Amino acid sequence: MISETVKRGPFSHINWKLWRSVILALLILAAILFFNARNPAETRAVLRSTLRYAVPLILGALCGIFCERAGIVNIGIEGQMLLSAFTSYMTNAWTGNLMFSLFVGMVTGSIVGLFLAFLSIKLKLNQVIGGTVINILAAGITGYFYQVGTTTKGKFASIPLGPLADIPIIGPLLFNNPPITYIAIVLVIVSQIVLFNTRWGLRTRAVGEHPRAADTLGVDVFKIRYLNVLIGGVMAGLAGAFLTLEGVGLFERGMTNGRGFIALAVMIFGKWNPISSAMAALFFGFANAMQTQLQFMGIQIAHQFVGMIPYLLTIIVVSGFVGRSRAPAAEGIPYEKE
Amino acid sequence: MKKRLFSILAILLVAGLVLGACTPKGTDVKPPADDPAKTFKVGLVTDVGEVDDKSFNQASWEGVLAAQKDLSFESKYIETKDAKDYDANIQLFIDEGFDVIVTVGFALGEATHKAAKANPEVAFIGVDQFQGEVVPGVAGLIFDEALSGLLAGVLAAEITQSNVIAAVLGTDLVPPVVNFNRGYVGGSKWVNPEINVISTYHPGGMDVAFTDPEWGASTAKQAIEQGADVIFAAGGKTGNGALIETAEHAGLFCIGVDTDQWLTVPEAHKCLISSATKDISDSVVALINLAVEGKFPSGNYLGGSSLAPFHDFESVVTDEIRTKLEEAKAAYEANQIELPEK
Amino acid sequence: MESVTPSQNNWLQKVWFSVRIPFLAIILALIVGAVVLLVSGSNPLEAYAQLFKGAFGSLKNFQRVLEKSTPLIFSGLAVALGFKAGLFNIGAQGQLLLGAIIAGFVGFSIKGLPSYVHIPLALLCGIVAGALYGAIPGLLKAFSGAHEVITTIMLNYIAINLTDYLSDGPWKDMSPGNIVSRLPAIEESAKIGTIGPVPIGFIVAVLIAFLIWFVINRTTFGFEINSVGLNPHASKYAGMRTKVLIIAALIVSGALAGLGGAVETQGVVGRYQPGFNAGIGFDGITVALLARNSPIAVIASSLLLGAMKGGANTMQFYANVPNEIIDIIQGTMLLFVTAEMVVRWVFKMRKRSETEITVTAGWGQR
Amino acid sequence: MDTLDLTNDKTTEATKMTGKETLILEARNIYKTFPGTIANADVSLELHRGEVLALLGENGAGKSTLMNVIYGLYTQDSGEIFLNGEPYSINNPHDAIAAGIGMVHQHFMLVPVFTVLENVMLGAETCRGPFLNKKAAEAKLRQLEKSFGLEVDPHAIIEELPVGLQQRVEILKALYRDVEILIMDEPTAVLTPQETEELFKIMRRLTERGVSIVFITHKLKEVLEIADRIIIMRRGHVVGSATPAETDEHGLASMMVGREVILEVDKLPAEPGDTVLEVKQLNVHDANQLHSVKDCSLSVRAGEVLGVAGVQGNGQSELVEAITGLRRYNSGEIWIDGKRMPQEKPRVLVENGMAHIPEDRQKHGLILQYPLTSNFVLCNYYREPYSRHGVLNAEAILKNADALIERFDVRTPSAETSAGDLSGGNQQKVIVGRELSRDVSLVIANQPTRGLDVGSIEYIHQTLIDMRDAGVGVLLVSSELDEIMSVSDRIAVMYRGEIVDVLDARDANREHIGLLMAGHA
Repeated sequence: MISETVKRGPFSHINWKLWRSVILALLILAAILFFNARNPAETRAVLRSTLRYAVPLILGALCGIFCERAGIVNIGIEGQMLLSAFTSYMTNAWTGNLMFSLFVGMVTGSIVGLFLAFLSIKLKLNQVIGGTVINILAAGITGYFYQVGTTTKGKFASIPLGPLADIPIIGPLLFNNPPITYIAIVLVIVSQIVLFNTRWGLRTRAVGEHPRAADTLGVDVFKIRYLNVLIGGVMAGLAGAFLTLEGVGLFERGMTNGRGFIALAVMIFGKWNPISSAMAALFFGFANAMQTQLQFMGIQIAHQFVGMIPYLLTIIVVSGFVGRSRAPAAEGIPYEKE
Repeated sequence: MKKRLFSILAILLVAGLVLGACTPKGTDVKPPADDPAKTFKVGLVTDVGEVDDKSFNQASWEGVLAAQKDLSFESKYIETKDAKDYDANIQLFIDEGFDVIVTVGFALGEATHKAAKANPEVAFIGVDQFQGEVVPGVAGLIFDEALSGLLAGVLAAEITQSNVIAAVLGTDLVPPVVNFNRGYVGGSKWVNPEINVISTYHPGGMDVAFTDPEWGASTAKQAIEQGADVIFAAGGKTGNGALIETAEHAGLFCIGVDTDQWLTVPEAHKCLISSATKDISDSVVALINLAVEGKFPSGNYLGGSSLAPFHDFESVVTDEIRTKLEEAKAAYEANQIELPEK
Repeated sequence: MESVTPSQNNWLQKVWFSVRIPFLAIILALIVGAVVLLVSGSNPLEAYAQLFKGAFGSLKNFQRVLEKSTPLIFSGLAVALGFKAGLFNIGAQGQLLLGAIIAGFVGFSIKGLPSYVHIPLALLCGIVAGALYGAIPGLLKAFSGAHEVITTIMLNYIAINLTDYLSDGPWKDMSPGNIVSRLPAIEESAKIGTIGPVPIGFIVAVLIAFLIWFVINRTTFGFEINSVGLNPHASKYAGMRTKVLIIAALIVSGALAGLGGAVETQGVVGRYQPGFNAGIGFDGITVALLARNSPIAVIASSLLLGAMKGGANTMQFYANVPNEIIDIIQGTMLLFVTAEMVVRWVFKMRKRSETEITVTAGWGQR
Repeated sequence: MDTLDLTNDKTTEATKMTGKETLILEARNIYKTFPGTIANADVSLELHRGEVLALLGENGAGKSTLMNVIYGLYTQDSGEIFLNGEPYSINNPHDAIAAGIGMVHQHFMLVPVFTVLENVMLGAETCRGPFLNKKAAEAKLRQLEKSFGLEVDPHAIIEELPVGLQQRVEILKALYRDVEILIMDEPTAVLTPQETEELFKIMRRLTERGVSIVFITHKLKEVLEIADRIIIMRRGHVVGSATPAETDEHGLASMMVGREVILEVDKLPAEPGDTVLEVKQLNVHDANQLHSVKDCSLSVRAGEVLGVAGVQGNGQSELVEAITGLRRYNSGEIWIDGKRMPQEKPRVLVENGMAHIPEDRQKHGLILQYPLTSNFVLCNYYREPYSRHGVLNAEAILKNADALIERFDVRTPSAETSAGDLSGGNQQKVIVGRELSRDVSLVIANQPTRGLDVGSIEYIHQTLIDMRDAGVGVLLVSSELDEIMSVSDRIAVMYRGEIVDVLDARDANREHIGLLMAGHA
């Protein structure tokens, strides 16, 4: 019960959060310009590498966001990505049609998503266990059915967007990329709008926070959950397809190498918010690119400690030491119509 | 209830058929040779991983198959899934009376020694297993990776236009990889002390360092964007990622590792000028032959380290460069080239 | 079979009632595996026969099954204990790695001890390492509400990096001839042997399983752990120190996993080497769920998984079936046993409330 | 908000006159069963345009079930619903909303992290293309607020609003969807008498505009004040109907319960002894650093019942949780039997003779999955004879359970039955048995009769009085004023976290306490 505020500082009306982000953005911009002036090629290489490392993380995190905003915990992103990477690669090897392979990857991701949704919504299986099952099965299936010796006819190439690509710094960074990267960038913005400015997003968030309230207003909780997990699956499918169709053009067993779990970290770090998560992914990507760049420059640091950074940061964030993040309230709880 | 059970089984069957369309790899078993009295048998135990890893497991197995072409014998391999199964997997071959057992990877060294001591009649070929002590019946097939790395470095330094060359490497947890890089850096600096060599190791542990092609690809890209025009990729599948990435860019060169990767990574044909090889296959063939002849050596057996053929790039590699490569090899063998620590 | 209800006086029926879901799950998983084998051109009967032969065909094979089951018992107990307290300890893998490397360190670095001192000392250090590593998610959960699923996933990766660093850095085996990252071999005095064909580690594991069963079912501590797992609010009301219990549960869980790692180092591998303990902690999840969190049943489910893993190479060798089929069977088994609903759905069985597993949902904070 | 008039008949009459006697909704022969219980058996009702129909009944009489059927949350097993004379099948809330039916739920169906506007829009979004048109929605909402006098900031976050305003949002949600029929499930449970009066005014305004209201309650006085017609339900059946003019509280109560109800508890005058509980200057802050309990002081003496009255949500729960060691308090002191008690140590309190019957019996009082044996020793399992050296003694635990089942008349198949399989009343008996069987000097009972049938309520009340007579101090917290008035010897009234007054029960009257509960000191 509210009676009175115990304490309220004199500066409480200032929007510190906004100012903090503005100052941070300016600092980053200044740093980029500074390094760009000193060594443009290296700066561009690091920034592009940052983006590239971030793309699968962004897509994986978007998968997590759509699932969890609708109240379904998804720790099977890793498995979804791996299976999609596998099927899109195999399709590419057979047909050589990149667009069709991409489509197959997305379909795979969404089928696995549907499977998770079926387990958690229909069968009310504990969702963490459901995700674990998906991860184990994905490793088994791809390992068992992977045919070595298949080769592909190629992978997605960069498409410069006309004059935009010639803008200094951001041109090559943002407007000269292969298709899935563009899709990822667009999806971040679209997801942000969908979640916070559309009917679908409002209903999705309501279902993730208080499904019964949504149900009493005639919102079909199950449909919203199924479809969001499906949409999430498409994102994870894109992430997997990125690895085999755009990144390497090659499949390997276990090639996701924990990216699905880092995507989870990214999602939490970004507080279940597409744009913030994209920022977090870029930050992790930057840490990775810098680690490579430092080695290029002959500076040796124990790489295991660099490798720990994303995980340590996630623990710190989830523990609320810095910027507490709050998960959707109804997450992980199967909804039961009475 | 029955109906539902059957419908589920039907779904599984259909799903299985779809998946089954991509037939999984079967393990090749050659039928026994004509001589019924006693067939000679050669078995191979892989390190954790698959026999078709486009790397040392595969090269060793190809050696076995190559030897089989000339000599008639039965061959079989087993893929190790759990590092604790090394002993058991070797034992399977011993139980079946195999004469030669190829064990691939340094990690199998201890298990190989143990098995050899218990089974003196069996010949063991330990690929990449340096023998600190001589155990009768075990030939440790080792290579001077620094030499082939050095040749790759010389080649890179000769063909670079930008004077920036790169190396994308598996993990520094494994010495052969480090040696390749030492040779690469040393060789290129020997040609051109001013050259800028940017090289980097995968930051992950053993579990991911050789199986992360996307990291290899994006790292290669990062190097290319800062001017590197020759990429030396040494790190299993991680390196393969770097090779394929380099092939996407016109006018660049890449150098593979371990085997002639022209044969294993066709996607990289556009840039693959050569590979810094360890002649695992040939050496395995040689050792099997020795075993058949009853002249199996024990202790370390140094296999050849060299550059693979240039294939489509024969014309790029001028006579001048070839001479330089010869000189470099001679200078290295005369200990005249200093290699960096790491 | 769906009409069976447990009657007080028929213990056989009771036993069947409690094992029928795992049993049917195993059967279903084997059927799925057989279908996969069949369509990919292998003979499932032969494959399973070879699998069985590989596991139980000889005394030596059986010993290997026991060896493989041993760490699974420990990690299965670790996960099961966590479940009892309502915690999903995905971090058994990390705790196990820490236990394994610390036992390896104590095993090689201290010399000249008699084995009756060295063995327990190394084991104890492994236990403590696992316990401390388990305490981290416990403390985070108790004091900041950070969900253990997310923290333990992250701690697993940190443990891998940490052990890789140690085995390639300060504790690397520098003996001439070694080129890979690993710790030196442990002293003979730290090695755990066998009694006949039975590894002593396995005996220890079985004893510990019975001990844990006793603690869970017959002691006040077990009563508290169960209470916190089922209803933390009521536990607090009843005067139990819920935060302390959460931490204690994860410490004991971590200690079990750490002990598993130590036994592995001292009893099977003989040193710490990266990659030798891969996946054990995750298999612990399957083991615990298959055993429905019963410590005694953990022994049985570990033996099942151990047999599958132990027999896999023989199956590969003689039936030419890729090892990954084991992963598929294991994944399906896990699916069927946890999604009890799936089995019930397939067989249209009725529900019984107390067989459910309670795990905290979501990973939001308090 | 300044007048309190609990017996206003004029407005009721006025409402009646404006109400048009046209049938808008009719439910015929509704049957609905749940596993083990029949919630609705052959229930029929008629609702006319512009009337307030009260649905009266005890907890568990089937009122909410019936309304959930009409609102489409449940599907009836048989029976039909007619809308404007036409059969209308309602399979989900969507159908109900389309038919102009709205519902204000007992537990608010609001998304706590959403704004008022988002909550109101949800499910009936105003859109431009695929995008939300928040401006248009806000305009519509403000228009509604103005015309019905339901002011609330559209951009406020729900979880930061007091319950009274949250209820307004619930009503606005319904109005936003142009309801013709509004179902209100126990809407006054969380309101002060003033807020209740305000709500009734709003209800009248709605009926004047032709909205029909179904008002679910178990509070007799409110029914008599607001309803045009009353339907009484008992155990899933409709047992009668009446108009406020034809009946009075006693008549309604006996229909509701099925027999003559003694609304008063028989008791002798208290003989208070030494102080057993002393609370001094207690302050409790919530997560937002706002006062939940402010400078609260009270004392309970042996052999008396101190009742704490107040509208739900005025800090009673926090007060009890602080006293019983479930919640940290920010300052103040708690003394039991002359000993200062530490913070957040329920076990120390139990060891010092405190018994606690918690507000939420399923959340705090029991472990539902446990058998009764374990639940009976939940607070003293660690003591002899139940355990020795940390090892439980199953035999002693079973013996204890059998004894308590016998003594407190718990209806259960066996001592090994899970607590979750018992009925609410028997669950409460388990808790009461466990708590009162110990050697206690202080009983703290928070809403001990919530959700129970009349028989159980009488049993609990009698037990508390018996404890008092045995020389135990009792602190009874309840938002049911009748309960407080009939059981207590002294009455403390809480309002916004403060104890505004303490009265002797013999001098207290409802109206005065009602004013105090509303903050009129």
